[in-house]
Amino acid sequence: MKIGYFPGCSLHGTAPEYEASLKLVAKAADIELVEIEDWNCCGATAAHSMNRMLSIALPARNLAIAEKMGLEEVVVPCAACYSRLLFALNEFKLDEKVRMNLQPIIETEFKGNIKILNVLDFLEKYVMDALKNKVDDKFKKKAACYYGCLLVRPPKLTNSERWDDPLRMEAILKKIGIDSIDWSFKTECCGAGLSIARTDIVGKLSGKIIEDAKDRGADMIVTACPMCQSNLDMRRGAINNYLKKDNNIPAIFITQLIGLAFGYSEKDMQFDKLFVPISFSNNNFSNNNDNLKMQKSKVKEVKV
Amino acid sequence: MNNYKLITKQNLHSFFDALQPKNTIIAPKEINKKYYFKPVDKFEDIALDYIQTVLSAKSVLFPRSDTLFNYHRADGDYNIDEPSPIEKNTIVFGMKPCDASSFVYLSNFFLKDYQDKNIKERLEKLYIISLSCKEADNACFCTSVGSNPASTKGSDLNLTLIENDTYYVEVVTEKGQELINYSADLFQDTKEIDKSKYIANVPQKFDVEQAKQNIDSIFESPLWVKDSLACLGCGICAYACPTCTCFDIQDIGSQFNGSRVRNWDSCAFDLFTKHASGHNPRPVQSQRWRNRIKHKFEYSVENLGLISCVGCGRCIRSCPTSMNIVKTVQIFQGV
Amino acid sequence: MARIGVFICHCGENIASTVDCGKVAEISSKIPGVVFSTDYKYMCSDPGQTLIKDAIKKYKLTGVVVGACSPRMHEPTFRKVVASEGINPFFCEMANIREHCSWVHPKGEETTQKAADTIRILVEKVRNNEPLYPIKVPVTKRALVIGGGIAGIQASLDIANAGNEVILIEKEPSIGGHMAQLSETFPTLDCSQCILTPRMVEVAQHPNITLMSYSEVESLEGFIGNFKATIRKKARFINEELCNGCGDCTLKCPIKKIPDEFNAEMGKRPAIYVPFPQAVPNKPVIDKDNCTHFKNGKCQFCKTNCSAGAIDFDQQDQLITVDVGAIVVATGFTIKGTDFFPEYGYGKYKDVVTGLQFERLLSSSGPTLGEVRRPSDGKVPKKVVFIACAGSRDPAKGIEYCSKICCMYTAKHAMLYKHKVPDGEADIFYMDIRAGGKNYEEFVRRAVEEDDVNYIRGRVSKVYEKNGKLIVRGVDTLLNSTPVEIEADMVVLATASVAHSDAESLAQKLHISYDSYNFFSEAHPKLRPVETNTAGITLAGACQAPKDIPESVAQASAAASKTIALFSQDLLTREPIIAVSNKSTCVGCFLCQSVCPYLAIEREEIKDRNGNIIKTVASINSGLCQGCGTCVAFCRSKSIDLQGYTNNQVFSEVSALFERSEEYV
Amino acid sequence: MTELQNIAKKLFDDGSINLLIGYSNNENGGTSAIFIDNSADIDKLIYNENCHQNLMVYFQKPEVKKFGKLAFVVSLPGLKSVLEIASENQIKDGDAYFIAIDKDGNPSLLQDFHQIEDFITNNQTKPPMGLLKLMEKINNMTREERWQYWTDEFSKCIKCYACRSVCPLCYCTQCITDINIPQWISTESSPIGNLDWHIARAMHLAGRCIGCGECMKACPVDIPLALLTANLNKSIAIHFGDEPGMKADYKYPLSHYKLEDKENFIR
Amino acid sequence: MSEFEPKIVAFVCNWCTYAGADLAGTSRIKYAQNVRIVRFPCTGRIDFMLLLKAFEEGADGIIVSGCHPADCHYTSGNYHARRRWMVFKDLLDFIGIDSRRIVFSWVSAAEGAKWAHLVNDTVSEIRNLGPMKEYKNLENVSSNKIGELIND
Repeated sequence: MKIGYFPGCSLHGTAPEYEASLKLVAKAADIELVEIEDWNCCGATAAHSMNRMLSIALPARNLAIAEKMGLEEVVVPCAACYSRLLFALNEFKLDEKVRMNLQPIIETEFKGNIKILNVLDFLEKYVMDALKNKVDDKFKKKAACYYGCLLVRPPKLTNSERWDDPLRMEAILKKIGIDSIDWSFKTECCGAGLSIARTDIVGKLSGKIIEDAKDRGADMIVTACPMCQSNLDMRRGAINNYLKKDNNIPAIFITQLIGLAFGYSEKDMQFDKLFVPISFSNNNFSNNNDNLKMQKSKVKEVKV
Repeated sequence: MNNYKLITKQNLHSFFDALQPKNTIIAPKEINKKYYFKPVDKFEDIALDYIQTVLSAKSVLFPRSDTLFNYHRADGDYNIDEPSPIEKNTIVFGMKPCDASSFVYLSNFFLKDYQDKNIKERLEKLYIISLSCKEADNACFCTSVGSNPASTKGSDLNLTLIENDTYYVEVVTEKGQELINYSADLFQDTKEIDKSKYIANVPQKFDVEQAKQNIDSIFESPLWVKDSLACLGCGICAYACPTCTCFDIQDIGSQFNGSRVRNWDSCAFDLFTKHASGHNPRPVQSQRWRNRIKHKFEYSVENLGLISCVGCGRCIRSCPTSMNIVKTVQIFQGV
Repeated sequence: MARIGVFICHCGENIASTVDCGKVAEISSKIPGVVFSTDYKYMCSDPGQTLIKDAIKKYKLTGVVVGACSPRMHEPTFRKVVASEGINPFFCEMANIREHCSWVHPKGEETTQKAADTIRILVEKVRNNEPLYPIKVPVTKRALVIGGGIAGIQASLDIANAGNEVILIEKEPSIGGHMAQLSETFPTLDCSQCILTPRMVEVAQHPNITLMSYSEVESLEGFIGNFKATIRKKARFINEELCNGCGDCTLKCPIKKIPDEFNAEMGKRPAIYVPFPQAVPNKPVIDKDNCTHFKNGKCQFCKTNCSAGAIDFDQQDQLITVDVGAIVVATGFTIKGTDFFPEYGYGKYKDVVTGLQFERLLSSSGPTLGEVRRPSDGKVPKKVVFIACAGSRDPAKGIEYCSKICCMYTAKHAMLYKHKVPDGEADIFYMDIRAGGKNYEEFVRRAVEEDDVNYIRGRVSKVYEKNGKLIVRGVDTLLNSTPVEIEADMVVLATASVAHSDAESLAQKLHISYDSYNFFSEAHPKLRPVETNTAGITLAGACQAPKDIPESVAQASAAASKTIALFSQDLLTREPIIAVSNKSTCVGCFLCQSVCPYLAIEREEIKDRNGNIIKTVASINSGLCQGCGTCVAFCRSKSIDLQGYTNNQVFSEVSALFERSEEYV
Repeated sequence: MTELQNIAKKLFDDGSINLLIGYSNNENGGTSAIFIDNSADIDKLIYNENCHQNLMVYFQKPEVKKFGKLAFVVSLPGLKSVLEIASENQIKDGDAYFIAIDKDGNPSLLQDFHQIEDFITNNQTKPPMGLLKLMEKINNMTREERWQYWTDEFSKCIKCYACRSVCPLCYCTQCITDINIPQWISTESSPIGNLDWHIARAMHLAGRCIGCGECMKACPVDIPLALLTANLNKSIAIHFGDEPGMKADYKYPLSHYKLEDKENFIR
Repeated sequence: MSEFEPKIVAFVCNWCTYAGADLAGTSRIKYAQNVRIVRFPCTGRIDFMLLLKAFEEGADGIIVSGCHPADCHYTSGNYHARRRWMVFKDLLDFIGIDSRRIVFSWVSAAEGAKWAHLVNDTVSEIRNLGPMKEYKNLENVSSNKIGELIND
């Protein structure tokens, strides 16, 4: 079974473990991920804040190539790319003018009847039934499923029902024997692109997320978006000095867990790439030692 | 001027070609094994070896829907526009003698007192070339009503096929001679020939005079009911009959424009005698069948001195419930 | 020959601005049969009407065509004018050259020609119209009021006090509706039970009112003055005559834990229960789905404890058919639950409650007997955040309208909360305060100034629970939009008022129209707010649109006055637009009978003098026929015709469609 | 005495009928209806495959009704028309006896609709292939060709109304053609008048015509009339699944509706 | 002569589509002028013969519109109409009359804009289809020229 695959810059750049785990998971579920030839950047925030036509043409070109390659569906693991491609397809379908002057720009014929899957759609549709066994019980960990923003919004485009309190990842993890906590920061903003320009804001926003997950007893944060993962993991320094204490709850990709369930090793899942390490030997799990107990902190008004 | 001529089939073809340009020629044409009078412009289209057409040729004179005049409203009043005059003459080529004799009845009927303009004009421009019957079927009964398969009554020219490709032509009227003059050289003169051995034998089915005595006298009788039980009151017998002349005039159109049209009608219809009040003097079918028979054999003789049936047998052939006028007359003859 | 007068209205500028009325009058004067044609600025005005009357006299007109607005607007007006001059009103037709022509087309020759065509079509119709006389139909002087809330109660009392019989049916075990659930009512803060209970008792004791609680409309047939309603009286499993309302049975029922509807699921009730202390009728009802007797057939506690022997487990639903002349629909409204709001936790947090639930907490007959206690742990909340416009005025949630009453009851809730918990803090997130009623604004000012309720103008983006606290994240747009985060103990959502879930099916049963929110549609928003398009059926209260108690009561009295007006005459005159059958040409195939929605076509046997049947034919019951004409279009032999829209009339309209005017210029 | 004649004779002998309407040979070699009111002429009664006229048309005729108790010799189409006019309240159970002739020609006496229904269900005849092939041919034509085909056919019509008079389902005393206020169908034989008549006739027979084909046989100018009603009945069977002439309590499809009727052609 | 302006007749029911057209008027929504409206109490009342008469009178397109299913003021008029039009459309298709010239629709009293769209769409569709030549070539007046005496 051939499914189109659009990596986007993150999966070839800052989130190689996301691509590696995704590819191995696909292989285990005998799905062939066909990378779109000569794909180009999806334009991310830069394009759509500058020029509407550009923000549509860039993703549309990728879709047009995928269509020409005979692919009916394309999986887009990065939530930002997923949102951009979805947006472009929707504009293409709704707006007559877009359909007319898109053609000369991307120089390839685009009909627009390709389907776009995010990583959860892909897992639910193709992987979960192929997955019988569970992650072995020595890995007793509680997950905090973090969706971020673009994976579930805007609801009209992503047509997700419970877009403010989604339960899709929880259901997937349940299938592989991992329980998840009920928390309220599933779709709060992690600071996204401010990661470079205003790391302090990322520290605050991601900090709140980390803090709420920790307070509710989560052992790890599971994400499905490379940008959220990098903010929660790589910016842990800024987070810790915002929260005035060390939090070493790891932030990992859902595909890495699914890979474990398929029996791949931690090395295959490249857990070593994490800034905040995660370890699997049964009880010396690093972050539940007592001396770092969190005091009850009063969330005060933060003046910017 | 010798009134008896001979013409070969070949010359008949060229005679047709001579007539065709300046006249409208109507002739029997075969359409999926049935014959209809249709305008023809090629001799080959004419079916000369037929027994009888489905519908008669009376519509040459008295069409199914004949527009008497059109009207339209202009500058506050109504304007009448007469139908355009007929330029070409009409020649009916190859009609059977019984049909030809029906035109004697038609002209008598339509021009008896009121001179109907449309019909009068058409009659003047009508030329009838009849073709004697080579064969007949058991629906034919011309001999029972005073005609015969070679009668020249009502024809302008009468053709009878004698050898296998020559026709014996009788010039009956001046109009016939006019036709001959189109190309007189195609004809050779001959002396009168007895046609009886070239024509079909049509046995006489009833003695019309004797039958008339009963038909004229019997009005209230179960005979009419028993005989007419099968009749469903459609209009085929009247519409197909060459001598049925009843019509109904209607104004068709709106108050702004339209036309006054004369349509065929049939005494078999319920609407034929229905009064505005809803009362119908002839409410049931047997009375209408009785009226049909008495009209043909009693009333038209009283009014015009002619029986209005020429024995063509069309009503017998086309009736969907096989009503048979011959059987009825035979019943009344035998009573 | 018809003598028709054509009168073209300018309607001020509405028609004259795009249609050359003079030219239309001139063109129309040339139509055969039109003997007088003129145009005037306001045909519907008094001078306009006198113009018609004079023309009728002067030109001895036999028919009138008025080219003006929609017949749905002024047809009755002009028909009365024509009738006053002795011409049968059905010889007057209106040509819609405003809504269908001048308002929707640009000025120009083509628009004027369209107006002239529309007039000509109606002239042809008038030429073929026949005089029709109103049908006199007896009126059943009994009203059916659906819904026992304050609106239904008020309507029933008004109609009954006018000497007419009323049948009041209520879906719930007791009347009272939402008002019974309120603690105090704005703006006077008088106790809701104190002003409602006397009315409920008055209804119960009123000789003219038959109260059928725990009953719903099953079906409705017939038409104004002659409705036949079938009511399903749901089985209460209590014999109402025997029961003296002592309530012992409710004490003994082993099931105690059912969330009770009256307290908006805040309190618990047994399987056999009386909704609230002042319930009318004060008779319990057994909740079949939760009662163990109906599960295992054994439990009889209530029966054994009933001294009056009124418990009857095998009572069945009853279908009662009543003849009524008019119907008042007062079925009220409901509110959205907290589970409707993703941003407030999809109903996950116990301490996020709706306004109605908070009302029950405030009410002395509520689950907490008037003490404000948090549903999660029963503690008295020190910090309560009220969120106004929860769901209302929110196109993304599909509810665009304002629910009108939430601003007032939210202010009331905050005020009452402050009265009960003086040291508590009440913050209200609002967009605009809509306090337009009498003394409403003063009430809200009192809340702010005397009870220092803290109004924060801004929306709340998210509410989530953290360590026992509810974190409310909003913004204060009056303090240059700084984000605000409040750790509240309790959040009250003023959720949107919406139509009942079964409103649509009720509307379809009653053949009344409803809008896209399933509120029932009034005949005309401004001029006929309480009537519906279906004659004889009126609306009252929030079932037509969200409204407060004063407005509901006013509407109820208005609906009652309409009903009383209808009952004031013995015979109701009905539009003679009904079908008539031609018994001589009908062949009795009864195709018409199978298509008639009103079963108005009966079989009549035509007999000859000595009694044997010649044929059976269709005959129309002029009382039942509503004039839809479906039978007329189906009759193959054209033996049925619809008065007012006869075959000949509509045929002549179609024939005149495209006759160009130059025909007779 | 054939089996058919025996049954007829028994009916007359036990006085249960006053008139028997059957087929007999006529003078010009064909078969046509015969009205036997006593057992004397029973020997004229015959049945063979070219007895095609639908005798049920005589049930409505006042002069036939006057005879009292009736019996009909009917082929399968005739029986179907009995059920159809029964569903339209024109004939009640027991109004007449029916001597039905099955596929292989042997007669059986049927007295009530129930028996007729069973007889029809187990005597299903194959549809008229010629008609279906012609319908197929027309349906494959382009719209313009179909229009040309039908205007040519309709222009032949002389409005003799034979198609109406031989049809047992056309029992209206006043037909739409007889109405002149308003003049629904113009009285003249013009292209417009003929088109209106044939469309009205087809619509009035839609979902009712049982396909005996008599209209086509009676038409003097051979217009393929049965095609119109056959095509309509085919589309009605597709849309609503009903077939006329199978049940006495048949629900005329056009006067009953289902909420989920297909409406993809409505905007 | 400028572009062909189709003549459209609209058979509408009084309770829904006629009121919808009124609403289009009160909301001043502009739409094409080609339509002439004939009012009926219900779509159930619209006889198929009237559609034929409309074509004979020179209509190029016909709109038949009434209440949405379940909204009919008389409960079932539109259901019966729906079945009738299904059968009538098949008959016209079979005879070769272009059934695209008849537009069936449901327009409620609240859908003024839909009415305006319906009219504009119909007018442009019929304009593409061109004049209704089928009927215009069938000259109405009977031919009494001898040549075509037997309705050739």
